[in-house]
Amino acid sequence: MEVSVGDVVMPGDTVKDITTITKKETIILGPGLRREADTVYAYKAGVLKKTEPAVYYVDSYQKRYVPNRGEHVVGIVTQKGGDIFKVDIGASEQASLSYLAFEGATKKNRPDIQVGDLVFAKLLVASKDMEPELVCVDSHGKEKKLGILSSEGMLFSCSLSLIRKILNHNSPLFNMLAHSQAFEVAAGMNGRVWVKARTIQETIAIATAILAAEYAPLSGIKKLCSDIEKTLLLTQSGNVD
Amino acid sequence: MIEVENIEDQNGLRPDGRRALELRQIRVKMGVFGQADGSAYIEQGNTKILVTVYGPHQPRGSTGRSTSNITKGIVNCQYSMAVFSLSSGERKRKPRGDRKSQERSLQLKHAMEAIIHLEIYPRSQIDIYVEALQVDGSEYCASVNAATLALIDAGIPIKNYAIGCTVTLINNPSLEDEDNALGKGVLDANYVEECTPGVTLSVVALPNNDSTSKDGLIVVAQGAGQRLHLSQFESLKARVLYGCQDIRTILDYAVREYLTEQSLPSLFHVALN
Amino acid sequence: MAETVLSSGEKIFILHGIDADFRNDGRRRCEYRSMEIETKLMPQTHGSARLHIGNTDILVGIKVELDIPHADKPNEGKLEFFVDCSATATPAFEGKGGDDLATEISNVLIAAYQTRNAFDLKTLCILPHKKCWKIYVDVLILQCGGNLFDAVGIAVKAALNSTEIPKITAATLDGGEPDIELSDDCIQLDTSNYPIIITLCKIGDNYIVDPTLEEEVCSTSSIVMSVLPNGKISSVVKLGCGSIQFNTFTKMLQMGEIIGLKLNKTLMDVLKEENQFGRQRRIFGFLK
Amino acid sequence: MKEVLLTNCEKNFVNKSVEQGTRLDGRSLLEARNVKIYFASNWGSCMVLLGQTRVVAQVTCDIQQPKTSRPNEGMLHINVELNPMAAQHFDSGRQSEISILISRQLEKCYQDSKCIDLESLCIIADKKVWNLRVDINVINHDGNLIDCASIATLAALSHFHRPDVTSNGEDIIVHPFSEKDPLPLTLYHYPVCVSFITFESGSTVMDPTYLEERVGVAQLTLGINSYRELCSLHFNYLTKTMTVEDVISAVSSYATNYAVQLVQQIKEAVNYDVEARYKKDDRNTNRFKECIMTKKLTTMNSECISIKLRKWSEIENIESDVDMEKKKEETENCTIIKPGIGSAELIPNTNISFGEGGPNTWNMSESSEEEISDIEITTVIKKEENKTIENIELNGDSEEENIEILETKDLMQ
Amino acid sequence: MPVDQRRINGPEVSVPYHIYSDFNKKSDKVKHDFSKRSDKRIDSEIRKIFLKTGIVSQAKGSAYIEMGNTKVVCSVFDPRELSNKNGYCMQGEIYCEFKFAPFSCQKRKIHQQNAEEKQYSLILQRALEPAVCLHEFPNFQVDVYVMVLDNAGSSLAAAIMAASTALANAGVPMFGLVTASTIGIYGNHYLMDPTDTEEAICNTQPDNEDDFNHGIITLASLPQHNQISEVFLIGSIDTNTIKQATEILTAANKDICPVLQQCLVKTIMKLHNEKK
Repeated sequence: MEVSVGDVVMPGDTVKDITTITKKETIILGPGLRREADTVYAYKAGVLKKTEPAVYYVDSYQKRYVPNRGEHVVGIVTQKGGDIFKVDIGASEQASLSYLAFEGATKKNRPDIQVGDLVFAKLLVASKDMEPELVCVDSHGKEKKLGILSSEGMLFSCSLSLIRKILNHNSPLFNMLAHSQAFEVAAGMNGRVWVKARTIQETIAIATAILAAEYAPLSGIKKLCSDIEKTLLLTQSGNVD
Repeated sequence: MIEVENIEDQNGLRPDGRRALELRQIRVKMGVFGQADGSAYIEQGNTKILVTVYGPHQPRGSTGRSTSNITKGIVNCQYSMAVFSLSSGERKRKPRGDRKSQERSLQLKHAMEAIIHLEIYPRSQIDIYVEALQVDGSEYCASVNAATLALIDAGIPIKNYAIGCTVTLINNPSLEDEDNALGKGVLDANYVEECTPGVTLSVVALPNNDSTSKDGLIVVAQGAGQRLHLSQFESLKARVLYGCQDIRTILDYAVREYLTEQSLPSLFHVALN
Repeated sequence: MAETVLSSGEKIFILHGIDADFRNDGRRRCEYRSMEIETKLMPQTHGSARLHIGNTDILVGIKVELDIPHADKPNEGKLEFFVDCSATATPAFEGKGGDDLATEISNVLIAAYQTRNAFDLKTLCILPHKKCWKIYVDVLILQCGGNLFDAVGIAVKAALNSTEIPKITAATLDGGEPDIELSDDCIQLDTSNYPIIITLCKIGDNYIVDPTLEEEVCSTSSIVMSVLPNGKISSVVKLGCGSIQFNTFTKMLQMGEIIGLKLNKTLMDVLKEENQFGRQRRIFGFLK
Repeated sequence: MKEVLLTNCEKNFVNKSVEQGTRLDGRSLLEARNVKIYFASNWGSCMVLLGQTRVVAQVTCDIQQPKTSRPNEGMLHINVELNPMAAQHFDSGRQSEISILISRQLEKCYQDSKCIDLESLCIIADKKVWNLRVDINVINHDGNLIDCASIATLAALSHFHRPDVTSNGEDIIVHPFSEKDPLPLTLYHYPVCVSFITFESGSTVMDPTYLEERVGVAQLTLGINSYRELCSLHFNYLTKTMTVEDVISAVSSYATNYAVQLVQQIKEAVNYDVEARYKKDDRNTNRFKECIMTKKLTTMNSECISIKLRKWSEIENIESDVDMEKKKEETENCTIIKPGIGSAELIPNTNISFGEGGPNTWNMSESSEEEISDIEITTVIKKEENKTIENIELNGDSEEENIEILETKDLMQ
Repeated sequence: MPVDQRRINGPEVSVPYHIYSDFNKKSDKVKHDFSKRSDKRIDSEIRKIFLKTGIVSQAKGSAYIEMGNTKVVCSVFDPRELSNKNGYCMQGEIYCEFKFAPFSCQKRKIHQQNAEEKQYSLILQRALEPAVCLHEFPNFQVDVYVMVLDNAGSSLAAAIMAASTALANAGVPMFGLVTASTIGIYGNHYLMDPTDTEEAICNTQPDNEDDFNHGIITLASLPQHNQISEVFLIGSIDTNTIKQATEILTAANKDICPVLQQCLVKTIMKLHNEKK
């Protein structure tokens, strides 16, 4: 079946438009697209998207994370040993995180991290042939927002597309939520989100909002936020009763 | 199946002459085996159980690898019944590996995990092996008692005695009399009593030192047999905890005696000095 | 048991001790450790025995069932050996870990009792083609302190000696279906020619009996033989990864026969003595 | 495949929230999830959904020789299968600990309590009896497998019909369904399992989810029938070195009330389906096909969201009252696409549901797309007094040299 | 006993029919004519041996042996690393698997090893171990698979020889070749290399004779070193008879050894010629 931009594509569909584009442009095929001879095939199910000038990709619903260099992820420390931590980032392989990849860490001054703790880290190495490697500092040795996440918060997982959606600059979700709530959130590109708010109810409410945003259209986000607020009020008043 | 009429006679005594709340004779020997780190042998009536404890040692084989938790020790239990152990005459085909033995192993493991201070032994394993030599009712509870003793013998720190006891409610249609002592459940049932239509409740509890306060924590409880109306449950529970207290007293005495015996030479030594 | 690891120094010490005919525990080369035997200690079985020698602890239970004879041996009963290496002996036996050793021991037992000279299966037959006794000999190894084969052999013989099979008062064929009446009386098995198992362990240039665990580690080859009370040998098998000179082999064989006959006589005397205590005898079991 | 490690964060949060009487999915402590029962086209086969936990049960029967100890009774076997389909850490092949525990508890609950009239399953004493076999397959594991499996077992057993048999002493004739009507089983009583998990703090929740099961300290499962009788009891510590007070007495009355309700629901569902089958009426039944039918895909579809507050559904109701029109609009936005003959899929209009998806994160010409993963941390400090909100801090730490920035505007068409 | 659940094994209890047809002839068996053996051998004569190497192309080394009607195939595979159960093992290991083909005996054998076959595997292993330089391949394991295609007596001895030839053929370092032979003892008769019927006779004791020697001895030895590597005796025999029998067996083993050597030489010559 031939498809064009904006369509729902299935694996094996041929993408029509690309082949007809003039030669001088560099065409970039993103995830979900593959070229064989002169034809471009889709190999994921989703929506075919195009960004100018000529970037094509398939936006698909996915839960399993495939590491990409430079992405920020939320990982679970599963093992301490030698001078590295083993961190589960939901990929096919555990990632490694050096003791020294923290702000101000030295051989003597090691970060206090226990097995089962959460870290927010950046992928330094992500290649299909190598073990992914994480760091919790930027190139200036500063932590910025990276590092260990407090165990006060709450962790939940969601689909990768939801993460992409809420991290999009145009997504008003966090802005809107921030109008009424105070919270901290760390959303990893691996589909794990850590949230912390003042109370447990609020934390749950934020989490609900994030999950509910998956199927909310842009215009619906505002209503969603107000719903959350209402629910929260209801719950709190219910608790008072 | 045993005739129901035989189960009790007029005086309110059980077939083996016990009263409802009477336990069978409990005989205990600790330190039966030289090679094991800890061992104990218990006889509750005709139920005879042997337990050995090995460890704490380095985790081995599949148990070591599969457990992701490395901050606490691992308890590994195996419950095995000698093929000739059954009182009913027939021979068991396999000593272990059937569902019932596996369930027992699991429950024993959970009970032992509750009492051992596992946080002292990260990255190590404690093996508890139970061998039932003769089975005449209440064998799971007897093996919990024996395992507790074996742990004490092995010198592994535990929070409290884990004591197992069973209570059996014999459903007897002829027994309309509510006040009858046997009608409210008998303690430490033997095989014949367990086979009667009724309910057996096995409980592993951590009884308190002073019987005046709470009855103690229940660690594992399981019911088997036919149906039991919930209204009767509370009284059964009270009875079984009472039984646990009694067994604890007996075991406690046995442990003290054993330890005194063990430390006699050193006491003499002190005296001589 | 499987965990016994010796340094070469320890090994040499043991070796020299055996050369000098003075072993680590003070025994001579062909001396046994003292044994404790108790029979009829389990009421739920037809016959039972417990043997304790050094750190080795064996419990044997015998159960007798009615069965149908094999079609190719219509006038013979059945004798089955089952050995279970309990994990109480060593954690290595957990699950199926002890199965290899168990098969080895039960194979030796089967070989030892195979000849009709030792155990006549025909005596177990009740009605040819229809009914026979099946004797289950279940060996439970509770602790291993060396010399398992000898210990199992003695314990099995003691247990069989204590076995009581219900007496059959009437066995008739009723329209093709066998009909059997049992009485409360019991008959005993004729144990007069049951074998016992002797292990001769070759260490250095010498051979010893009743090795301890440490001595077993030092030995590369040993001979397990079963000796009948009439002086015949019913099975021989070599264990271990070493080889033996022909002359040594024959010497070991002769030595084994002499020891076997002596041991057997002592065992039978002891069992008789125990039997004289009668039924009122106190049973110690594991409480001693 | 190993189970993903339980993080300290989840542990703390669940413990704390339960202590405050809140559960992650908005239930109150002693509230169970919704139960849905679907039947397959043949007798004695059903799928049960308990929240997201999903179990399929199938009863089969064959004729066998009875056990010598019980020559005039049929047999009942229960077999629980946990395959890696349900959760990645389940091992196929080897029987895992959890499957042993579940099968043993079901055995106690249904076999030992004599809930089925086994004597009616005898055809010729000592020679031939019916052997019933209940196979339970776990499809999805979201906690409380035992309750779900017991509901499935009960529903399957009470739904099952065996073929009729006539015997003349020696030979037996098994009649196919076309000749003689199949016969249902006789159940003396209807037991179901009700499970609880006790936490460190001593608070107890009913019908735990998978996360709660992993955090909890002790587990209690009661097998209760509609006569308020206890058929099985199982109290057990999970792998923790902690002790808590047992809660058997405290929760037993809740459990019985719930069990009575649940049994009623199961009976109704079974009766409804059985009657529909007798009438050969296939409309309005709960069959497998109903459970995979897609419903509305809307923001407020609370079932899709595993984390929510207690009043979330209430809000939803209010919303649906107020915004009926809006709802309608949403459904109108869905179109049915026919990819081929015989199948139809309700696909929401892509412009609305998929249009907002963010850009993908593949590497473009060796550069990274920093800007989309920029706002991972959004720290918003809300000052109580004046309600001014600081701007969301966007930290574009673009330390790489050659960055090709895509305008997010472009990504949104 | 392990039961193969994946294969359909036929009914659990089945009986070969010939035990019924033979019923009348059984009395003849007891009156076996010991002056003349069925294959016209004299008592101390062994059957002719046919030995060939390299018949399993996939294996590192293999051998096929025929002793009369007894036919055995053996293959030896490359050493492979031991699965690390108890840490590093200073010595290599030999793993032997002895199997009767389902059709090899009077009675059909199931596909899984039964107790007897397991025992024979162990005997085979112990017979070979003294001859192999185990220290040459620490922490490695050599697999030896033996399949008896036709069992007409003395199959264990045949298996040991086949395995030893196959090991040598595979180039596994060895101290010497292992040869083995079997003797059946029935009263005063010493039947070298007994056939299966003779084995059966030697295994039974005649009625009303208590002091009667009967039994089977299989002896494996390293003739080049005058060492006994394995003995397996079953029956009821007094020590003097055993001594005599072992003497005969060791002598026979020495006689057989050149057969194995020649076979190996032939293999090497052939290889050498091919290379030329």
